[in-house]
Amino acid sequence: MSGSMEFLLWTKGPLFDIALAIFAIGLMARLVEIFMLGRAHNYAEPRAHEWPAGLRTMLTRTIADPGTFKRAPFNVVVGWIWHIGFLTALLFFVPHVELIRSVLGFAWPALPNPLVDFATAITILALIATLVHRLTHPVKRHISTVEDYLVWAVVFMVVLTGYLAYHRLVEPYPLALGMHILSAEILLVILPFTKLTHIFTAFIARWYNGAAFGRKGVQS
Amino acid sequence: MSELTLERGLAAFRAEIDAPTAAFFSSCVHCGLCAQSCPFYLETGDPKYTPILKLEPLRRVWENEFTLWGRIKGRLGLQKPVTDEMLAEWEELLYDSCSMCGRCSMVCPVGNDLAYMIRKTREGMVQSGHAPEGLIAAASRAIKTGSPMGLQWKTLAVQIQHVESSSGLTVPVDQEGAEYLVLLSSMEIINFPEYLEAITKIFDHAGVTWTLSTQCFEATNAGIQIGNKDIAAELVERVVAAAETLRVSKVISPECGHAYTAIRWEGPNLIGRPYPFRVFHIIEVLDELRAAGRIKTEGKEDDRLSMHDPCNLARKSGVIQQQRNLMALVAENFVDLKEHGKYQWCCGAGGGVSSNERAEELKMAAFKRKKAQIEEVAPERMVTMCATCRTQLEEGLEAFNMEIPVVGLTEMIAEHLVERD
Amino acid sequence: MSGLDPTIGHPSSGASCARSRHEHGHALPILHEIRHALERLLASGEETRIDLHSMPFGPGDLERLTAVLGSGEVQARVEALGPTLIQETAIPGVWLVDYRGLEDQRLSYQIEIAAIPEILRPRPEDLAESLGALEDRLSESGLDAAAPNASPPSS
Amino acid sequence: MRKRSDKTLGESLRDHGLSRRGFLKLCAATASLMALPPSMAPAIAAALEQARRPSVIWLSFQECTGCTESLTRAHAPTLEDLIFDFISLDYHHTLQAASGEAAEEARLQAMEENKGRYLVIVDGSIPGPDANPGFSTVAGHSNYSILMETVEHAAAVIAVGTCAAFGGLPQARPNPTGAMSVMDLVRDKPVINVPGCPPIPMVITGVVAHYLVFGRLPELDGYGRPLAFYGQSIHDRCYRRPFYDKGLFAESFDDEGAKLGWCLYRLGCKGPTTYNACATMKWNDGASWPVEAGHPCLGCSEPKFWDAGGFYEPVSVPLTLGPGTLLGAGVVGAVAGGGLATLARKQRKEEAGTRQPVTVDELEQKL
Repeated sequence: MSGSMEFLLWTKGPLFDIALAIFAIGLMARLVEIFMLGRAHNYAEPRAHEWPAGLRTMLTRTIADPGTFKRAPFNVVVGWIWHIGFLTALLFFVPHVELIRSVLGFAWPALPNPLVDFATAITILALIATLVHRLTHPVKRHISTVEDYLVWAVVFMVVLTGYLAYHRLVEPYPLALGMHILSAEILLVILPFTKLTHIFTAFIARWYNGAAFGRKGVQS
Repeated sequence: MSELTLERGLAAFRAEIDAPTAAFFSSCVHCGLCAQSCPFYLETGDPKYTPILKLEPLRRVWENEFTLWGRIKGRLGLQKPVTDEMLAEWEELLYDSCSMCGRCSMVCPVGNDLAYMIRKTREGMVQSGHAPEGLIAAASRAIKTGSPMGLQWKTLAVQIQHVESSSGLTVPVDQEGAEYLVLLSSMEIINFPEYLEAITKIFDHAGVTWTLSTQCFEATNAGIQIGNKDIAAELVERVVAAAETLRVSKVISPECGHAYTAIRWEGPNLIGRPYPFRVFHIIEVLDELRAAGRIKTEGKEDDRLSMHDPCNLARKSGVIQQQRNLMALVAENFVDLKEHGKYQWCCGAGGGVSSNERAEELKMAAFKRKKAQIEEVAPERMVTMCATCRTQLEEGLEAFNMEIPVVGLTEMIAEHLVERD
Repeated sequence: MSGLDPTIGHPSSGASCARSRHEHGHALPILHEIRHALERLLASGEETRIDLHSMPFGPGDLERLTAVLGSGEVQARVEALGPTLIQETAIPGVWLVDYRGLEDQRLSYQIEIAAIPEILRPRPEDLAESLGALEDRLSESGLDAAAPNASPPSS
Repeated sequence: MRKRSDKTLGESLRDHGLSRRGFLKLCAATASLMALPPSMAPAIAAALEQARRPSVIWLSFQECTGCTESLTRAHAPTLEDLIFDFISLDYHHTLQAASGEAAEEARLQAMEENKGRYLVIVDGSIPGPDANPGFSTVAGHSNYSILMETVEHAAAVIAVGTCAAFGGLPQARPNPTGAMSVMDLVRDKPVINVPGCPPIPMVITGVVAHYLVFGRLPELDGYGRPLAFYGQSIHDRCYRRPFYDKGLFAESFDDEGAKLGWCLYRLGCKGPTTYNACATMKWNDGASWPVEAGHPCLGCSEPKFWDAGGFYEPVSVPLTLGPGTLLGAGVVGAVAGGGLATLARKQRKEEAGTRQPVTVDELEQKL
């Protein structure tokens, strides 16, 4: 393929700027939209403080309650696997760490490549499993929208192209890397406008949930 | 004459959307786990009962009018509007197949409080004229007669006479300056009059000053169940007025789940001001008396007992340990259901489902989850502390030919009081 | 391949080169390739040449490789377009062939797996001319004319 | 001298007194040079026996003579071999003895005598047809016109060095001279790109040797580079690759990892995206190469390498973005979201003012 290096530089340059700008605009708009709506003042006498309960729920919701785990083990386990795998690859792969350092001005230590590679492979398998589950489970099939499949496809493409690029299974490499960066840019662009916002808002949602239950004396 | 319209409904949806709602809808990933926590889905197997789907009308208003992307979609003509037809279709999903038990709010991995949003969505349903007839009738009776069942003071007066003659104690009525104002539910007065006798005995035993109010005896709030803050607020105002008239410092909500959440958590917000008194569930009061050593009991039930936690009391109000403390006082063979407390399963009748005759079939379907839980531990009797739950348990167990009597916890405590000299 | 253990010293990388103590691991695949080539040589007589120039060797890799191969009994030198140095390794049939240019710079460095390295064998065309070459040399030397019982030249 | 080009290379070499063993050795060295397996030596011998020395015209445009410097350090075969035995180098600014009009005359004469058969080697980029022709001239002629005139009857063009192949340094932003590459301008002739800044000398001679031996162009990649030399990335042939795979990286030029020879990715190595033969052919008579010397690959054999991000920024780092952009866009988003939310709040407030409470009468209409 001719022009693969130009393609890579285009994805690394102007397109990345545009994607990140749309991401930042969209995400900030979403967050401001949410917070500016506010909550009505609550006159009911609280049983407990809402802040600590909200903060706890932000963390505890990560783990399913035993009953839910028993009723939907596939959902819980596969969801966990691919989220962890995805985050491992996203946040701890050396090139990604360097990218984060360049965009944010700071970063953290990376993980050894074989570990990230393993996590990525597992993520790909788990993502395929989630798609099969979405297509076959009656509830998931019923509630799924075009957006759900679109988001799946974009996330899958990001992981798959990353895997292909790392293993240099697509030649020339600049094309492989460019496709990976392009996929990631599509992900960034759609993130603030799709359910992918949950990456950020889930923690807000959990806090509100934990706070609402917490002030009534229940750790949700 | 004014009428309920789609426009009023949409305005109500808009008014209900707040920061938590926006955060919740932003976060849903369509994982479907909420269905795994919903007895209506689990026992019917119909995916249309997936909790998050029930909120679709509210979600659409949020997306269309409260998000940047929704506005852009609007410009492009891609918005999916909320229509009257849609709301008509959703009426069953929002009322018949949801008891607002809040179990989905506990398990949603992104932390969505779905029950909170169901409550909000019902506001728009009422304003647009899509509330079920059974609940409309109950709300109308509550406003007009003071009781959702149309019960009047004179009926209660008869019950009071019975209690007084069988216990030899006086039931205080309109006693100004008493510590507690006791509220009742119509269902209790009709189905479980033993409750009134039980608290009369216990309060006498513990030396508590209390009173009923002729001005307002009803604790339940049909406005909360149908989902309308105007009606709900009016009903709360009646309680507040009675409590203020009698200058009590504490108000006791009876063995009724939604009555407690209505007056304890929603009430002050409905009337827009804090109360001049505090609100307790009877179980909270009894446990406080127990802890203070003011309840002396003798003897214990020796049969195998288990307990049903009412959703509104346990999961939605944090009263979980209190009833277990009280059980320990009077039962030696108590066994909890496997999933209990904040993770308990709904009996299927709450959230207005029991007042909605149309939902009878779904109500009994949802009960099967509770039935399976009961079968798992095979108790000889069930104990609970909510008249609606108790009625549902009795009806359900009978329908499945299970001979497991259901008793109220307050009565059981009353039976074991040490006789005074 | 215990011979690749970095703790085993080898003559070509002395203590002066601490860097080469580091294992880059590129000698091992070549050794495997040599093993397969030897198997083919033994089975079918097929010869193999491996160009060490095209190997992505790091510092010390080549030294490690030659240290493992060791040195055998034969050393040869061919003078044609500069010198070519042939060294038998400790493994019979495995040769190191170092092609050097007129200014003694290395042109190519190869491992040859063969009974005799190609460059040591006379070219068939040269071989065909060898009898003639000998007779030319004989006549030039004048030795046959001086012999007592030699027949006179036919011409 | 002109007579010699009539002979085949085999004849010419034998005239030099080269023995058959010597010829065999030459073939072995040539195979190695062309990055072909040693088993190709007999085929090379047969081809070389019949090959004729082509006329080569070397044009230098916007360049630094680094490519010629590199070529004169080619060690196998020596430059002398190349010039006197393999090719007939009829024109080269720096190397030819002739000067002035005689030099230009030599070029025109070679073109005339070898019409359709000569090779043109170009180093340096060319100010394009739309640029000021005065930016670079030779003997009063613009680079562009010399190039177009010379390639018209050429058999093929070899663009040596990144400037000729891809525009290189002269084309780096803002490209003041409107520099273009050979393949930008020459579209009707085969163009072989031998990029690198400079290219590995053996690669230059190897490509010429390939043309000489096989009489045709080598197999090329998407950028017109011979696959034999540019078929694999620096990263894939790097002896430090195992450290990348293990995740062992030098973090600075003087840390323990650098001393232990670990992977230079984090120090900006462009090896993963760079296709060249440095890792195997190396430099300075095979003595070493940049990565072996502890410096990251700059990616000099790739298009736009001057504009492809900082030399010391890892490959994954975006080219222009910084925290500022993110912050700026965030502010824009906040304003947009805030505006929208304010609008929604205003509407809600208005509606709250006109909100009708639900009455029992209204409810009962449904009964």
